[in-house]
Amino acid sequence: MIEMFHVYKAYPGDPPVLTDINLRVEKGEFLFLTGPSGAGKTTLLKLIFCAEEATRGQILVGGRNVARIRESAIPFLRRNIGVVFQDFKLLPHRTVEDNVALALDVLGVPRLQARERVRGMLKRVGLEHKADVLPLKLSGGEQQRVVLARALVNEPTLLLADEPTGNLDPVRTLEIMDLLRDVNVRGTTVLVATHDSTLLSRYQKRTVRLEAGHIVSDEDGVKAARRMVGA
Amino acid sequence: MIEMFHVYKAYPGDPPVLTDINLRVEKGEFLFLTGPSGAGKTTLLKLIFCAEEATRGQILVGGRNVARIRESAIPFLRRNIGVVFQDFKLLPHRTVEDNVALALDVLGVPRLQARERVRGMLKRVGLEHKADVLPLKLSGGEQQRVVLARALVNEPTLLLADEPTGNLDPVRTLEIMDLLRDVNVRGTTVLVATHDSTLLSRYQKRTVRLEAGHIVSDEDGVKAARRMVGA
Amino acid sequence: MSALAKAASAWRSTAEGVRHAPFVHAIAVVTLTIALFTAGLARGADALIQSLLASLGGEVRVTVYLEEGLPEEDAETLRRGLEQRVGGAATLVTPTDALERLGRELPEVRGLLVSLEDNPLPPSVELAVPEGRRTPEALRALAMEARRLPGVTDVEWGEEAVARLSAIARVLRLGGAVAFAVVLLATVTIVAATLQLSIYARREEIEIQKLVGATDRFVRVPFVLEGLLQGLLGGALASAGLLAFSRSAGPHLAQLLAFLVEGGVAPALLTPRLVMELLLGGALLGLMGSLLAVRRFLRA
Amino acid sequence: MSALAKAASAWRSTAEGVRHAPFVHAIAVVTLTIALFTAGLARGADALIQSLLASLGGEVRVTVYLEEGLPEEDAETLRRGLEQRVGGAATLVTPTDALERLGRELPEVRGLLVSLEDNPLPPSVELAVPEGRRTPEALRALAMEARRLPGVTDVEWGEEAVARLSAIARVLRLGGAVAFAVVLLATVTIVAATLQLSIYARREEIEIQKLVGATDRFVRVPFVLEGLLQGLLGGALASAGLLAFSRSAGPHLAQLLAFLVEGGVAPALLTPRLVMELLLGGALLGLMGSLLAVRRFLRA
Ligand SMILES: Nc1ncnc2c1ncn2[C@@H]1O[C@H](COP(=O)(O)OP(=O)(O)OP(=O)(O)O)[C@@H](O)[C@H]1O
Ligand SMILES: Nc1ncnc2c1ncn2[C@@H]1O[C@H](COP(=O)(O)OP(=O)(O)OP(=O)(O)O)[C@@H](O)[C@H]1O
Ligand SMILES: [Mg+2]
Ligand SMILES: [Mg+2]
Repeated sequence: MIEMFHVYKAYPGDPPVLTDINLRVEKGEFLFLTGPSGAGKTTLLKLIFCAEEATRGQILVGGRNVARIRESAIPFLRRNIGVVFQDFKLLPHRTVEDNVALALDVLGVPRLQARERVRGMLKRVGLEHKADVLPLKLSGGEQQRVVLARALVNEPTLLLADEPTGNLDPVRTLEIMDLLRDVNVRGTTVLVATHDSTLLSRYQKRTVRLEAGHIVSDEDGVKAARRMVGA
Repeated sequence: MIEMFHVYKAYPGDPPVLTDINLRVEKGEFLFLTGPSGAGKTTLLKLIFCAEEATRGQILVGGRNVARIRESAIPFLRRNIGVVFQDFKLLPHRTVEDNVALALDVLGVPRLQARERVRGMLKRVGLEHKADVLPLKLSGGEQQRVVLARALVNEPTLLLADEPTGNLDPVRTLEIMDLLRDVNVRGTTVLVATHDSTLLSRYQKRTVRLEAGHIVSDEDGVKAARRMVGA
Repeated sequence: MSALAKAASAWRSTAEGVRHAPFVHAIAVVTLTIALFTAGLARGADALIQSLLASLGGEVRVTVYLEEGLPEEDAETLRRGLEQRVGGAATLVTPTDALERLGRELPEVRGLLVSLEDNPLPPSVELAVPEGRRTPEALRALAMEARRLPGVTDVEWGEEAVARLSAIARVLRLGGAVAFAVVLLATVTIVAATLQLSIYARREEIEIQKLVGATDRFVRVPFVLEGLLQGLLGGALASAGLLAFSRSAGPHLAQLLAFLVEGGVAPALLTPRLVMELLLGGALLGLMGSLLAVRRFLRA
Repeated sequence: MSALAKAASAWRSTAEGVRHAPFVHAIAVVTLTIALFTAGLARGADALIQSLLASLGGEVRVTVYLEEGLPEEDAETLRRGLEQRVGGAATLVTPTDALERLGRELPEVRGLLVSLEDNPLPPSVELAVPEGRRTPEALRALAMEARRLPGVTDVEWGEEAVARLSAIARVLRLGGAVAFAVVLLATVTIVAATLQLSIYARREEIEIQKLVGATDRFVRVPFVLEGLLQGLLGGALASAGLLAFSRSAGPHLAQLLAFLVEGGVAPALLTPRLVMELLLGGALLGLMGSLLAVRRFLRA
């Protein structure tokens, strides 16, 4: 699903944020991306859905070379990728329902049909009663779940979730992680960037660890979990 | 430092978010505020620094009744309160240094003196090398630490921290919590809203638990920690 | 189905935009209204100036003096010839007519004139020159031509008066053109600026839409629709304003003008045509303005 | 020290604002420039109209006819009396002068006039009426008064011509006033709207400043400073624009006008006074606009 070959990313004037990243994620895989604050997790996800351009290297997403993608093709790439943004990126003046529906609007899904799917999705993240509320009026955790609903509502083949449980209590966190596992089981490739070590040890999935722009470890679930417990 | 008597908060047209809150926080105390997403933690903090008005009840902050405070007195109240906002609230077009300095600017601290204090504070949160960067160019965790620096730079008597470690890796989390404990030891009253149960069990401080707008428990550190481990 | 859904979505997005940020839209509409109102006034003033000039120009007269004692028949032939050449009315003034008129115009010499035995005045033909030929150059050419005709002794056409009138006309036309150009330029610039600013206030929205896979077109359409609506609304409001203005100031102005020029110039400030033009102009301005504005942000 | 620090901080905040969002500021400055430029043009046009009217008005003449055969001495006394009363030049025209002039004005009757033995024309006094008294009403009153003087037989003052001229003046003045009012209103509205929008685009910043304990004053000062600077810059640019305009169009206009009115009206489009007014007006507009705009957001 995703292949990265010798990818570098540097913002002009700064030292590189990502250095020689080589990564292969299979279709249907579930992968944790972890590492300290500022390691480059968000940047790596941004490269995948073309919010930033790699300085060097090749990135294939679904067989397509996104390092050399045309500007006009980007929207179509993004429609197959659901993204949970670390800073939410909700439209402040649209209701929760409209925010989630946006991902279907851009596909041209008729409103009635979209409405049904949106309501169903909101129910799965426990927010059906907040459908008509503006995001500004939601708690931090509620907003986070709206973003997740938006990312999942058009059943993407790839889900990039950046710290999707940072604002959630332990119970909600389990619910949301179960939801992600569900989605994964149904075939969606899932990448979760997180700091939460309890998640890593609980779910025992392949874990890629970034530090200062380098991949310092890439272990399967059991090994990673064992190391977490040991730490 | 803080006293709340029968405080209610309801947003017009919605069921109440906080119901009959009674809370007393002594000067110099360190208090965790916890509870599920949407319980009302952020709202409670907002009431304390007058970002929202209570629907009913009395709130004393530093002996001052903020339920009946004059509009023009609010800035002066806020200057003694440092706030870490859950959604950061950084000025996007000012550098990190300017963002932190803002809290001193409003006090009229001369720039040179402010600069020194700001640099010192940025060092304590591990961001001295990012002083001249715009917040948009920071990682989530870096932004969170900038907000903390801004909240602490003018040495407030009261610190309200809303999920201050939600975007931080375990190592950074410990660093930041140690910083908060330091500040507390030097006399600042600290309120931390968090979901992170490892924090609760590790720091063993008084813990107030909110659920659906009610205070459901208020335990000292040892008791709370014991319960966390049992759960 | 999908196209319909997209149209519905664009429409909803526009409506939501207006509903949730009425302030920004109100400002855009107000700006458009003022701009169009001013443009409409300028148009009206221009029309007024044109008709004023036309009516003043009616006073341009060319007098062709004929040989003394020319038979009436020959004079009439000459008159007809001149009428054809000029394309305006040509009136024969006999010596008797001329003397009478002089007496009327100069009462103080009247007594003196009637006592004359011999009428010293020659017959003449007076030409009313049609509008297009009232420039000093055309009149000079006409005079030269007429002077060469047999039976004609002299041609008088108030060279100075005509030159002066045409200078006034030029000043007014130039002034009108400058004013109109300034208004137009200001209109376009300010409307574009306002729309840019209103989109600038929503750049986050554009960014987010693009992040969830919206094409440029998807982002653009609601803004363009919005600009179009704002333009139409601005045109309608400007028309209403001009109507109110011409209702309140019109009669006063008409009275003054009726007194000023014989014919009575009707200051038709608000014609259906102008309303159409304002609506169209508004729509175009709104459309172009928002297209340009949104493009700026899509590129960034 | 603290006040100084605050001033420094306000200044820094203003500078940062301009540096990081040059776009918004550019639009505000452009709007102000256009508005002030238009206002300046309107002022110039008004001054032009005034001087045109004044020079046209110079042609208003009142002729006071005296008794035939009135001794020159008495006529001179009358002349002096009228001169004092009117406050303008009064010229005595003897019968000989009058006949000469008639001959000059009507060449076709000249031969006829010189052959007269007796001069049938009366002596008269011609009055040049000063500006303030050129209204039909004032002239009528003057005529009535003069008529009652001993030795005066009649007073003529081209009632119709004066009435017409004053009607023209009224139309032009009314038009000028309307145009100026429209421009002023549009200026104020659009500038206020632009500044509101530019502050609207920064409402988040205001919110954040207030959350960290900024007083309303602290929030307001940079915006007000900004408005002031924008206004001054707009005034300067408008002055430059007017200078360029008067440099390019001025000579052409002056030529036209010199031909139009004897005296030669200098169209002084850009006086130092106007520059001052534009700067002051810009500063005031920017100041008021941003004060009002920021107040709106502070209250919300
Ligand atoms: N637009 C940008 N311009 C310059 N530097 C940037 C930009 N975006 C990110 N960076 C820098 O790149 C580094 C990595 O950022 P990134 O957001 O990828 O970290 P992260 O691993 O997601 O951290 P966190 O866990 O705190 O979210 C940071 O040091 C950040 O300051
Ligand atoms: N401005 C508002 N208008 C209406 N409802 C609001 C508003 N702000 C918050 N709420 C509602 O109040 C409830 C409590 O919100 P609050 O932000 O206090 O929760 P929280 O405990 O901080 O949650 P989290 O842990 O997710 O941040 C939520 O259900 C939220 O939707
Ligand atoms: Mg990140
Ligand atoms: Mg919260």
